Amino acid sequence: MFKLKTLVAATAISLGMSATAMAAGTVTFGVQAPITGQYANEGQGIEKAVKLLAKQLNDKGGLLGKTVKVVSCDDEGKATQGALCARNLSNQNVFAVIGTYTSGAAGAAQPIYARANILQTSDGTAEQLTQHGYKLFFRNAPPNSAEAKFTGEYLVKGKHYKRIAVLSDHSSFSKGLGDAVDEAVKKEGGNVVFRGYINAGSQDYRSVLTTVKSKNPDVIYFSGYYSDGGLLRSQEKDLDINADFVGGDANQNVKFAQIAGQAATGTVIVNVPAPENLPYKEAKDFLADYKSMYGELPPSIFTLTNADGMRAIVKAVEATKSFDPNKVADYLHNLRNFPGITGPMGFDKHGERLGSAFQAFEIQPDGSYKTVYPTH
Amino acid sequence: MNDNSTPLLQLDSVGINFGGLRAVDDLNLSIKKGDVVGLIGPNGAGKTTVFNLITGVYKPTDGVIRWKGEPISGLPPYRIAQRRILRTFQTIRLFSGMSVLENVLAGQHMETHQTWLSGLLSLPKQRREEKALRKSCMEILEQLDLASIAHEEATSLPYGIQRRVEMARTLAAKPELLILDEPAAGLNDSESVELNKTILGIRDQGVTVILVEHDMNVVMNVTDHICVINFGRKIAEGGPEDIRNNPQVIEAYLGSDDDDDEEAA
Amino acid sequence: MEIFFQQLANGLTVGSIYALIALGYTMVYGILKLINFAHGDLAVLGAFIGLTVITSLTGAGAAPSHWVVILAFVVAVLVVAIAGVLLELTAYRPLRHAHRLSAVVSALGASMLLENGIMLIWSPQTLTFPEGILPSTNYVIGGVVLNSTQILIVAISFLLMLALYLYVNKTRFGTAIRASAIDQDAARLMGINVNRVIVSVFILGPALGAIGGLFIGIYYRQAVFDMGWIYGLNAFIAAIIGGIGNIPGAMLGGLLLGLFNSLAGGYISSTWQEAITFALLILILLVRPTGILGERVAEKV
Amino acid sequence: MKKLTSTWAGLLLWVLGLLLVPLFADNNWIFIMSYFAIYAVVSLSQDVVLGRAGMYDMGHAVYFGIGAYTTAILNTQYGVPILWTLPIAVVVSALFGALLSAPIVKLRGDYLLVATIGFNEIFHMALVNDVGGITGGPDGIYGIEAPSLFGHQIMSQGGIFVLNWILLGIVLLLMNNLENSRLGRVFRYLKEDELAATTLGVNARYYKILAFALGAGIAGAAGTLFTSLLQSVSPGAFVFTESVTLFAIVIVGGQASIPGVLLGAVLMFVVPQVFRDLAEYRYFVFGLAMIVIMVLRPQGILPRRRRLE
Repeated sequence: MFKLKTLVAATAISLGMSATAMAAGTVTFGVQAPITGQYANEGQGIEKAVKLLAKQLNDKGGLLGKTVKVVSCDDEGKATQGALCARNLSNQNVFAVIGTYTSGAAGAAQPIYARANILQTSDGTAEQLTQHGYKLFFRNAPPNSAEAKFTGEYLVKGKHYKRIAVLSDHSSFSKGLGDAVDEAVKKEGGNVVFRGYINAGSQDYRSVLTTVKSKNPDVIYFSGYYSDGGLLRSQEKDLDINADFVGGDANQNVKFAQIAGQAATGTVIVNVPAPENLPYKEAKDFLADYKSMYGELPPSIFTLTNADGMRAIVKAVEATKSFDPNKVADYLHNLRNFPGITGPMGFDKHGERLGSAFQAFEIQPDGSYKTVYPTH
Repeated sequence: MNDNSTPLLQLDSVGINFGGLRAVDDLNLSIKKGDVVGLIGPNGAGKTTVFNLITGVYKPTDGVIRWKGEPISGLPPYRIAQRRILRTFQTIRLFSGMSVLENVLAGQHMETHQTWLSGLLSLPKQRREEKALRKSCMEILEQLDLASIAHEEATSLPYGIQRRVEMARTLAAKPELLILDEPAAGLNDSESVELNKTILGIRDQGVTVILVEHDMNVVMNVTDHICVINFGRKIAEGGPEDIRNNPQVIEAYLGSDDDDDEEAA
Repeated sequence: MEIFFQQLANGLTVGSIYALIALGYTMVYGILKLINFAHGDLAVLGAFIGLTVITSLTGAGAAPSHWVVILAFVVAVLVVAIAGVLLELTAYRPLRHAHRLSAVVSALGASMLLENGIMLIWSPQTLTFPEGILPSTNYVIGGVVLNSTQILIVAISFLLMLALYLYVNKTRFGTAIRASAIDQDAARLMGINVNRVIVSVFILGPALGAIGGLFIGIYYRQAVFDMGWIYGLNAFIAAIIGGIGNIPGAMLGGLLLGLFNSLAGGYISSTWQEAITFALLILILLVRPTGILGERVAEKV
Repeated sequence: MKKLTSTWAGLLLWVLGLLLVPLFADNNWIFIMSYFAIYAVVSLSQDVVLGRAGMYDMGHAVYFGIGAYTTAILNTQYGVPILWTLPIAVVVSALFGALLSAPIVKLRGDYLLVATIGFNEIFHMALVNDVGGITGGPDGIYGIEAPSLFGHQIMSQGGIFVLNWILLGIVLLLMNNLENSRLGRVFRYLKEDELAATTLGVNARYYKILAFALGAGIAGAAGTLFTSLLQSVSPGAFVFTESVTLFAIVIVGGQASIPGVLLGAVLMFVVPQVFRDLAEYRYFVFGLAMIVIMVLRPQGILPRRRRLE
């Protein structure tokens, strides 16, 4: 009997729902982000940035006269949830999706958005995201390969480390970056004395760090996420390991220093510049607006790269005066030197972001970042 | 092949230890085809343990149990059941939540030939078999005068009837050796008399019976042969009359005040 | 060799925390034959309560004073013990005579409720503990680094376990606890108030669990709402290794598990560490289901 | 007579759902009903082991996952079309069900439960650690094709819905047949009284392993459809907490009760999809509901109605 009831309820609710989704005069942007879970901090940043941009657009009369509406879906940073979100957002007829943070969740969602003809922009840096030929996908942060090249140079040429330990987790992003750094270091003539893995989120890394210690490295490079990076750094100090600590881009989050505590000082992170170090006017304005709306600064640069992804799409809609995803994509593929929050930007024909320069910056005792490489 | 000289079931210096306790010790027992054998002894003497040893619920620590000359000790219970050695339990073990008919169907497990796949697919042959099974179960129930309650929930029936249902379930498995663990426990006098008839009827169909029973009325009236055990050892053996007059047996019953309840498993 | 002893030191710390939490599982299982799936979450609740006390009484960035730390432990223990008793009264006692699966699902529900309650009250994010709650100085002994936090955690855990052991084995009420674990009905006939014993177990177990949870927070300097099940599961494995229902067994099991974990992580694989633990668990269940020290109570079939 | 009507009523509802949902519901609802069909099948397969054969299996997500990964790997690595992978997924999952359960079916009650939790954890670790380089690590495998039938790709959500609903129909039929066969009866005998069953000639070990294999095989089929619905798999969908949810569905809904198990699946998997906005409260509410339901109705919401034949 219950099945019948469910069916009746289902039909009734669905009729109601489709009516609202089809409301005229609105354009819907989807946010797919890890709003809960391990990377919640990043996901909430992305959602806030999109809502801020939407509000700014609506205050100015909307996008091509349509009210901008934002719907969010929490993918918890997990691939399967990402695919579920993609189904969910596609079914709500979104025009474009901003996010998500993890490469796995972005990759799982890609084919579903592609089929539904929905624009997608993500900061996921795993190489393969732009290699499937999805025309409507735009990566708003630089890929692993570029970062690894810079990191290899920094570790070997910049710092002259002799014994390098490389740690990753098993996610496609982290493993890909770790492997690429491993390779880049060797290409630069450096010496990788240890290559190992951790289980993201497992809290106790003392076993692996004790093994690392026995290899006597002068630097530990970690290609995973901030929540593990901060702990690794703090436990490294507890074990009296004197190696420097260099983290990949996903360690750039305000939480890193909180988790690592005093041990954070002196840690170096490789990424595009942190929000507060951005010299551009767009950045200063956006940060001010963000702060006045939410009373805090964005958790990391990826809040801003995603905001840039959305701004680029908005720019393309305005320029083409069209909500046709293909027209918008064509425009974006030829976009050059668009004044982004994170610097002048554009996209190549694969949807790869153009124009972003890496830096290595050191965490200061007050938690701020000081650029240490390149030195000029 | 199986002439009268080979006993149907033979226990050869069988013993079992539980931790430090010697529950059955050096037990020799030989059962002829067609007999009704009584196993008696005071509470805690190890009678049910003997049944558990024969039916494979326990493995003997020493000695051998032979069925038609072939050793069966140490086999799992279902392999022993496949030799048509079947039992009832002192504490009735009917399947709860199932009807009398479904309980008796369980007894026909070994008579059923359908494969699991044919059952899942509900093939015509399987459906025919299911029908036939129900028919033969009903016949057994009729014999034991249980047909009228075939569709009642078995475990909610009165105690005496539950005993009969368990007996029916065991008979449905076509026993050659039927082991009854206190079949008269909890029965009233008229039910007891009825039980005597049933047991003799079963024997007349060529089934060998061993029973543990405290009701001497039942024991003396139906058994051909009695074995008395105490503290896990055989203390006497013989026909009902011999046992009745055996001083050692009387001593054992009077001397032991131990009411250690035996568990079926 | 230094590396080996370093891994031992690491393992001992985690192991003593597992042991503290395992005691709660083993005491409840001993009497109720119920896996209290919510126990790990009760421990985590302790960590969050302790953190809240510390942060609300101490300025940001400053190290909390001794008194604040002691108060944090006291409040955490009290609140979690009350939560444990409430759990017993509302979720378990009404199911005392129901089918055991009903109680298992009720326990799973309680775990979900607690875990998500913590998330709703505090945050879905990982919360960071301030530094300096327990003194943190590194001592290097023969190449092995021992941190004073580790030493304190191990020492306090040992003292608490010793106290519990003495309480259960040397006092009248402790005897009642042991008697109820062996046979509830017999205990009742002997005039023991079994319900009171059960409530006391739901005070003692969660209280120790809260301390274990707070230790986790202090040691790793973070707490996240859903970490209860993994620590809970590990503690439960510890209880099984020692022989579920057996109090000294849980202590031994915790320590052994911590050491095993650490050595497996160091010498076999850091990423397969947990899988190896579970493989060990299954092996123990198959070979010696009663655990190393044996089960005091026969399983009711 | 009564038995006949309830079977027909179930069939009627199933046909109605199959025909009406794609006609009247919007895409979101079609998706939710497709999703429901998959989890209903997994829940029914959990019920085979837990509710029917009475074994405390709290690692059932393993078999669901093995089916899903079998399909994902065969499709992405070897280009096997999705629907062709279905029988392979069933067989592989069933084999794993038999192999993993063989050593542990002798364990009783809670010990079996703990061992199956252990299997679930090891399975999850294996997926995360990208065992053999084929599981894709924490991100899993994506870029899986849509299923195709007679060379025609089933792209539309309506098509996938029909496919999933057909599997659900088949499984419901199998469950109905199970009730009326020796296999189903033996499961109940083992659940009610294993000793009595073995002394009647039932090879308990064989049938217990068979129960695991059957449950695992059905879960494997659901895994294939899960992969084709989401076109991706990742370890997060097959963690221990998923097994807990499946376990709870059977006990909360009602053991060995088809309506009960289906209702449980609706509560645990459909309701959260509908109330996505309240997502953060959902497990809190579930936890509370699990306690309250168990205290008020320890037999489950829709317990098996005693059909005594």
